[in-house]
Amino acid sequence: MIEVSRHDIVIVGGGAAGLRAAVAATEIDPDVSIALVSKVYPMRSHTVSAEGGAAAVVREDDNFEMHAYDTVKGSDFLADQDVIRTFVEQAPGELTLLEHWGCPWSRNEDGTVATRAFGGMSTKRTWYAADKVGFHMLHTLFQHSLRFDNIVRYDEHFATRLLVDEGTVRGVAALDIRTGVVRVVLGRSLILATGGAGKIFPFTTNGSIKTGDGMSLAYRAGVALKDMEFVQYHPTGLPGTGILITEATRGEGGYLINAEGERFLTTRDYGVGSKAELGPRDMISRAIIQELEAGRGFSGPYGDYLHLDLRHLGEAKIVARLPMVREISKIYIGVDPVHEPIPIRPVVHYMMGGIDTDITAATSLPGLYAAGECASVSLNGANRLGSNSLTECLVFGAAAGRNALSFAKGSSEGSEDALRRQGEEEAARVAALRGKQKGGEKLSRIRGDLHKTMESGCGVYRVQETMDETARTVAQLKGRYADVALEDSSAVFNTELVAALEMGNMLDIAEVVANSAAARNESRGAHTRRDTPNRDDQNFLYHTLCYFDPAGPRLEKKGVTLGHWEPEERKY
Amino acid sequence: MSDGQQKKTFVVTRFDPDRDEAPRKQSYEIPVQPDWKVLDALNFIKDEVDGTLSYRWSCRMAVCGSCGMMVNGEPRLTCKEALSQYGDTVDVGPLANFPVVRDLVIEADGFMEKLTSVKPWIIRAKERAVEEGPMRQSPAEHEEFKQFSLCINCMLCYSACPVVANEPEFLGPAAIAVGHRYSIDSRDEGAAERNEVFRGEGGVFSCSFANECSEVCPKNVDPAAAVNQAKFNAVIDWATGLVLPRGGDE
Amino acid sequence: MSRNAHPDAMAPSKPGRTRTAPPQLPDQFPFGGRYLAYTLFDLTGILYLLLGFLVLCAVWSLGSGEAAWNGVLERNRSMLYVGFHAIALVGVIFVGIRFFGFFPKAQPPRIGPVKPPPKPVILAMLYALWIGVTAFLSIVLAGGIF
Amino acid sequence: MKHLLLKLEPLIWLLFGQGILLGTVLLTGWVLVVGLAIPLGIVPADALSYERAQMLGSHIIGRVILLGLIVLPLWKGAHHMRHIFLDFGGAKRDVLVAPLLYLLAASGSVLAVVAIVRI
Repeated sequence: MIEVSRHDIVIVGGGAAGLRAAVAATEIDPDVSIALVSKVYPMRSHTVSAEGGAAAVVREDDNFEMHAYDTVKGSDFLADQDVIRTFVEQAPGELTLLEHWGCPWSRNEDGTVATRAFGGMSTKRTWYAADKVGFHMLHTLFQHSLRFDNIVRYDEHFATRLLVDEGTVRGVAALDIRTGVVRVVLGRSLILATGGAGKIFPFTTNGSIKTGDGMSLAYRAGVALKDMEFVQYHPTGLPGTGILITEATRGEGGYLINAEGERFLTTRDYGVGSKAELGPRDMISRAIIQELEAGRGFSGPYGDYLHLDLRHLGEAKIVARLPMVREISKIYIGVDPVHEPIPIRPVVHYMMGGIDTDITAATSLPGLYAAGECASVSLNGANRLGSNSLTECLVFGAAAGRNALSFAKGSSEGSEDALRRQGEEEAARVAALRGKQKGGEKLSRIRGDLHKTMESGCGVYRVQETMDETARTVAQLKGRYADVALEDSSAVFNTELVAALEMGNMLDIAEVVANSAAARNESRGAHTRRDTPNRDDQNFLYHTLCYFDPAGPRLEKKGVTLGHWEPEERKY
Repeated sequence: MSDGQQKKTFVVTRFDPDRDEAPRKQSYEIPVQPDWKVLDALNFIKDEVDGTLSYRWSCRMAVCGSCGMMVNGEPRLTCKEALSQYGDTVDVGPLANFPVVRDLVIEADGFMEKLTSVKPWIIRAKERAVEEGPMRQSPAEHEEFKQFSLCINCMLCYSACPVVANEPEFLGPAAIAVGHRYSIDSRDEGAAERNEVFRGEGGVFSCSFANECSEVCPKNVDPAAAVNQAKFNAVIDWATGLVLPRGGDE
Repeated sequence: MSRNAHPDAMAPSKPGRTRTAPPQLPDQFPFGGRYLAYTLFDLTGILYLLLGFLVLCAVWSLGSGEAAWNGVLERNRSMLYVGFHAIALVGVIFVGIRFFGFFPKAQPPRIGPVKPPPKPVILAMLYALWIGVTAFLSIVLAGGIF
Repeated sequence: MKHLLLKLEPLIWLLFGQGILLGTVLLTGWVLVVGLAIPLGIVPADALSYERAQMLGSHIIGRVILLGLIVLPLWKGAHHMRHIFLDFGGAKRDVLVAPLLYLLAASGSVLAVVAIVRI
């Protein structure tokens, strides 16, 4: 008999968005019972790896209008402007809350919160805690959440299926990784906050846990994934490992230098104008790739790279503002940025796309909400500005928590029998996969081939032919995945089983990314095509919606909410 | 970079509670790359040699705190330790002083309870409203607790601590450091509550100042400093309580 | 010599949901690697206990008259006592060096409004105190002054 | 007993800490001269003849130093012995061993006061 537990709200994902949602609901109703289901202990969530900062208007010389416009322009006009308005207005309050909960924001001499410059932001509006912002925010949120007894944690539980009854989401089936048992966790509403899917690419800043699980859950339940063709390459990752070197390095004044010793962003026209290193990420990444293609890169064992030079900042500033960059550089590439430039190249960092949500964080499936990187509320459009995403996790995580609570209050419990049956089906599926020791395919081979095809078809620069090729290859990989064999049949902490389930999710997401990309015949934000290098507002000023269909992904269009700023040429 | 020639032998602790009576050792000889970390070798074994090997990892940049293990008898973050510093044979085991769930995976729930028990959140007599804006905190005030706020909860310190090994109630280095971090935060008013916990069973006075926690801390948090400062503060608080009994005391 | 740690070390209050292998002590504990210094440091407890009681004996004898006091001086001349005191001296110096090295980190950043001096200053003060008191006491006991 | 031990823990820790710090500071000179230099004849034995020892020991400062020389090492010793016991797996018997050790130190401390008054 499958184990069933009941709560008011089920939250899947224990990173910044999930924790913020949990606390937001609790703040309104201290008695609400919340299940926090996370496949890792919450403080291991990938929020922990964010470095540079979180944006919110706080300075006298800044205003909502400026933050909103920077974000709209950064998005290449694909963001929804009503969402941005809400976002910039709520951002300062959210970061203030984190401050009240103990987040150790770096300070000015007078004790006020310090801010730094960031790419695409027109003034210093990025709050920071040295260069460990994600780490501090996550631990602050997690530790703050520990004070609430009504938040019941399901640590190391891997959600594998949404349970839907009478057209409303009622809970999840989740594999307890520790015991190998699948249990049913029910709620009157459900929030997905599982983060991105960078692991569909070989070269990424993302940790191993970022496999698009929540996106796939929603997709399989019939909810659209939106704007998935927009994959952000961060300009500065370490060659080989892909470990992130924060944009704050440039915010603090670092230079990008090619092999000829030239600060090319100031000497050549890459469209970033006087912003130079502080241009938006899509443009800087393209500039770096062009430099490398023109033969002005250094060559190394992991491909060509450029230099990020911080030496002129001096040791004191590096130690105070960028201690983690220094630590990481020393450990992972053997370079002390105080004395040597850091080798860097663009690296997959963030999915602008995600589960299609409206401004209230609600999806098209009643009772289902989503927030953070796994969602696409259309704040980021075709290119996210650095330091908007941590704030997004808070603003829309809180919205998801509040709105999921009010939905839960007005919702029924659904038929427990029906939900239990679904849970049992899912348990049987997972058990079958665990016992699947016959088959011709190996997980690591499928992963390798997936990585290869995603990099060739959905990189910084794209063309129709390879995108189509990638879409076809991913479809084939799905076939091969059905023939995968597992070596590990143990019940307890079977990480191979988890990896196999994650692979299923990654293949879903890869398919959506490739198909969404292949259908957008223009260049916008992070989606840059060599064969159609210009933006085409006539035909493509819309969001891509991608629905699950057993026959293959089905694409639809959704309008962009403008209202304040009309699209114009994006020049800095 | 791929000379592909060099090989190393990894002697890995295996334990499957469904099949094994007790933990056992298993050796894998694999080709290694000169720039690999210990974790890269485990990932190679998992992908290419033995899919049944279980361990935790995620960020591979020494900040998520998942991949702590004993490497040649010392607690280490495996994503941080260069393989080149070890010889031809590397011994990898689960973190010492923890019950072992499977292979290299240890029981972390006990730690989570300890972390929760030190009340690691800001406590204030009166909660501040959002509209009042951020509190002021000078860089000097921030500096006082900054180091202790850098704990990534990797639990290596627990594996090194002789007190943790022998006194199950001991809160341990990381939990005390995190609690102390809040107590000395200028925005917090909860030191008295935490001092009660620190003076309780398994509290700060169980620490015998072995300093091993600080020796193995991968983030230079110096938990030994936190624990011993916490002792000092707990004593001051206790002595003050003797002279000026607080309301509500027994 | 890998020994089991306490069977409940780091166990959750409710029993774990699956069977676990018992926690193991670090291989090097208690006499290997850095643990040796720690274990020796704790073991100096024996020396201190004995020293405390030896001083107590001496002071008691001093109150019991000249014969008793001379007995103490006489007894101290035996090789057993000289040997013990030699070991004790090493132990005491070891305790001082190890503990004074740790001492600065045990200083809270602030006691009320008072901030402690920087680490090197604390260390200098400690060693000055140690050497100063030792010199003063030695001279007094050796009949140099008073 | 466990409860009482917990209550007294700060006091014990204070005595223990001072045992390491001041105890070490005081003991070094004592061991050097009384334990080694005089018995080995490096310093003439009459440096601590009965009369001179009486004179030093009956002075108020002398009494305080002697008290420190006895009490502080005892508590340091007792507490460290407890740690050693725990470190070698004695957690279950701590509730017996700890009171015994502290009782030993406490009795020694009381005797020290008596001995010093007797000088």
